[in-house]
Amino acid sequence: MAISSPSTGDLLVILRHPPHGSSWLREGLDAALVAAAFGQSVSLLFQGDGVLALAKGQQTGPLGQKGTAATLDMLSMYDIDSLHVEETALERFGLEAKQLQLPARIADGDSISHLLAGHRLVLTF
Amino acid sequence: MAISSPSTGDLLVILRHPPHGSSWLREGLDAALVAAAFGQSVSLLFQGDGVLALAKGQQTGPLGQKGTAATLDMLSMYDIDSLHVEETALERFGLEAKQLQLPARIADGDSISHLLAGHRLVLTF
Amino acid sequence: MRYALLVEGAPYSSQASHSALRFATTLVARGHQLVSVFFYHDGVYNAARLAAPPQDEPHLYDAWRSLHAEHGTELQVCIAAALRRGLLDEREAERHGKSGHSVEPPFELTGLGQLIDLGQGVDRLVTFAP
Amino acid sequence: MRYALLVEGAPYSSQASHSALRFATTLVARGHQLVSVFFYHDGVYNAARLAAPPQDEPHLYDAWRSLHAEHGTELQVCIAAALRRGLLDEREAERHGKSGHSVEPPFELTGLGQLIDLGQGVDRLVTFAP
Amino acid sequence: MILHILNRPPSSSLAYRDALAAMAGNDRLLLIEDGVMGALTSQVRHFQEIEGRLFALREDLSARGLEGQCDASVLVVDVDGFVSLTEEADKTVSWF
Amino acid sequence: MILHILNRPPSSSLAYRDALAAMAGNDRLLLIEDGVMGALTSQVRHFQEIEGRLFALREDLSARGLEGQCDASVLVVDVDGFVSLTEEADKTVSWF
Repeated sequence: MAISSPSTGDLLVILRHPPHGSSWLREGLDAALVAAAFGQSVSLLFQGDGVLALAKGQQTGPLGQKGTAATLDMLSMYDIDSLHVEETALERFGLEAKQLQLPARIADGDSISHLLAGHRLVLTF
Repeated sequence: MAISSPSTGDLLVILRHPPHGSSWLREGLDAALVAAAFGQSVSLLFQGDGVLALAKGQQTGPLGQKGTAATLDMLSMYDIDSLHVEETALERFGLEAKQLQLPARIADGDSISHLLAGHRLVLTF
Repeated sequence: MRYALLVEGAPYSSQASHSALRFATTLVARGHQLVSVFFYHDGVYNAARLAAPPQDEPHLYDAWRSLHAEHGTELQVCIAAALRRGLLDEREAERHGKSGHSVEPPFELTGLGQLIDLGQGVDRLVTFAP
Repeated sequence: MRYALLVEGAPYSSQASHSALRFATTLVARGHQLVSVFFYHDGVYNAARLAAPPQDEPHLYDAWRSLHAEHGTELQVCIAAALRRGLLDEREAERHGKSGHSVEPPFELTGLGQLIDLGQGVDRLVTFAP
Repeated sequence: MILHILNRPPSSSLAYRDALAAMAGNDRLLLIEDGVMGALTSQVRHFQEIEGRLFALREDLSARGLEGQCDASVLVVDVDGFVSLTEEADKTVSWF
Repeated sequence: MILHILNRPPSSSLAYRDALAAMAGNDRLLLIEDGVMGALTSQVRHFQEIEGRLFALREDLSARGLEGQCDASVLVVDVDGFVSLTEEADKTVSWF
């Protein structure tokens, strides 16, 4: 699968929180989906603990708490394919890009700051 | 001023959050005051960022947000004089015991675990 | 054994409520008694009677009510933490001259002293924080 | 310049609301326009109409209302984040079959699309998080 | 023996440091919620000093797809085991 | 130039690490709320790589009684200066 990865666009959503423990990740993904539905070009950066959003094999939480794995599958339906994942965070958790639920481009320090500079609006979650 | 410092009692309140940024510190102090008002023997441990609760010269926050410095002055009225402050946290912030708003006994690793073991109930804030 | 839980996280914002409910049903299934759940800090938002979560997500407010109905667990809400956050029962609403209320039984507004009583009166108090 | 603020912290739990209000009055005093404050995540709790803080503490709910009255700043609350947390205006309460409501004007429940619109339509969007 | 409960990961929060500083030699630490990220082989070094007394909640590992990456030195328990740990302890202390 | 805003102290949260990783060479970082604890002489080493571009909010230092312990390398601004920093920046990004 080809990974397109423009470092410019209307909105960059930075996802720094892991799934299940809080609603940050879900609320950040919701903001990305809404912007895409409005026709904006949206990029996602999974940074820090947020890279665990891309872990395979996620399930529902206690009491059937939904989690976010299913929402990730909707990204391509909304034409959000500019996905970036922080290299140092992957290394921190011993993850490799090929183990992820979705293809994402590896982002090092320089490419992260280029992502921020290249988008009109940056929201952190 | 003499510092009494029993490592046993009914309730140990551990205060790990600094003033102003959140309500944790105030809510922890409220729990301590209520327990003392009910006649229980209460100890406080200022740990981690919580040692900044004891910094001198605190003022009200934005819009007149009260802070907690005034509440500290009430501790002695409620006979809460078993105050402990984590040694490594003081060092982390370059603070010395004599710079603190209230006298508190320096607690190292062993004395902290003794405090926890010696109180019937431990609440963290 | 006699247990009490202290819940300090807002529902749907942190996992605290989910974890506490899961722990609650498990401890009751093991034959223990869950005397009370005390809500403090942002945990008081669990008592918001108008909560309307999406149908495909857990309904935490109803889950607390079920816990009370099935096991007699008291649902105690710190009144000082609740009032400033807009959680008032009918009596407090009247006392503050507000029309309408946001908390109703089985949730009850109570003083922080109840938490201290619980902490000393039960065998185990377990805190679920955000 | 035209500004908007994004507030994500619950009042009285984090400093986010205090900081945002302080920033808001300062930027208006400097001649800027504050178009809107958008409330998301736990920030939606700022819209709780029944808030009854102690008299010696800042009344954040009233402060938001003053901001609207004096400067025409819109107070927009993410409806999805609000409903699950028990913040319903009269219309949503009726739609969900609930008696009573917890949100009223000048706060208005609105879609997340408004945040995106604001982010692209103003010169500066500043986020105050918990 | 005290059961300590930690719900923050060492990869973003230093709450684990306060918990470890307060633990006595026979106390136990249970990782729950986002705290289970500390049980990964890549993260577990933060808890080296309490090896053999470090637990992680199975359901929270599974929900995150992390059960397979949990380090072998970590004692994995389900919620029933969580309740059991609170029975065995004199009291519990939560760190967040 | 982007203005980054951080409200967590490096003594308990690693959010500062994510902020620094995202900063370009001319970006600025403003410490507010509990984040001003990072401006103390005892803590400012965490921000060594952005010396000269590190700001702290005076009102939040004062409320905590920390204004006297703020490191000399930190640029202290009041809320008016905070607004001014947002005027000068292309956009702001908040870290928490």
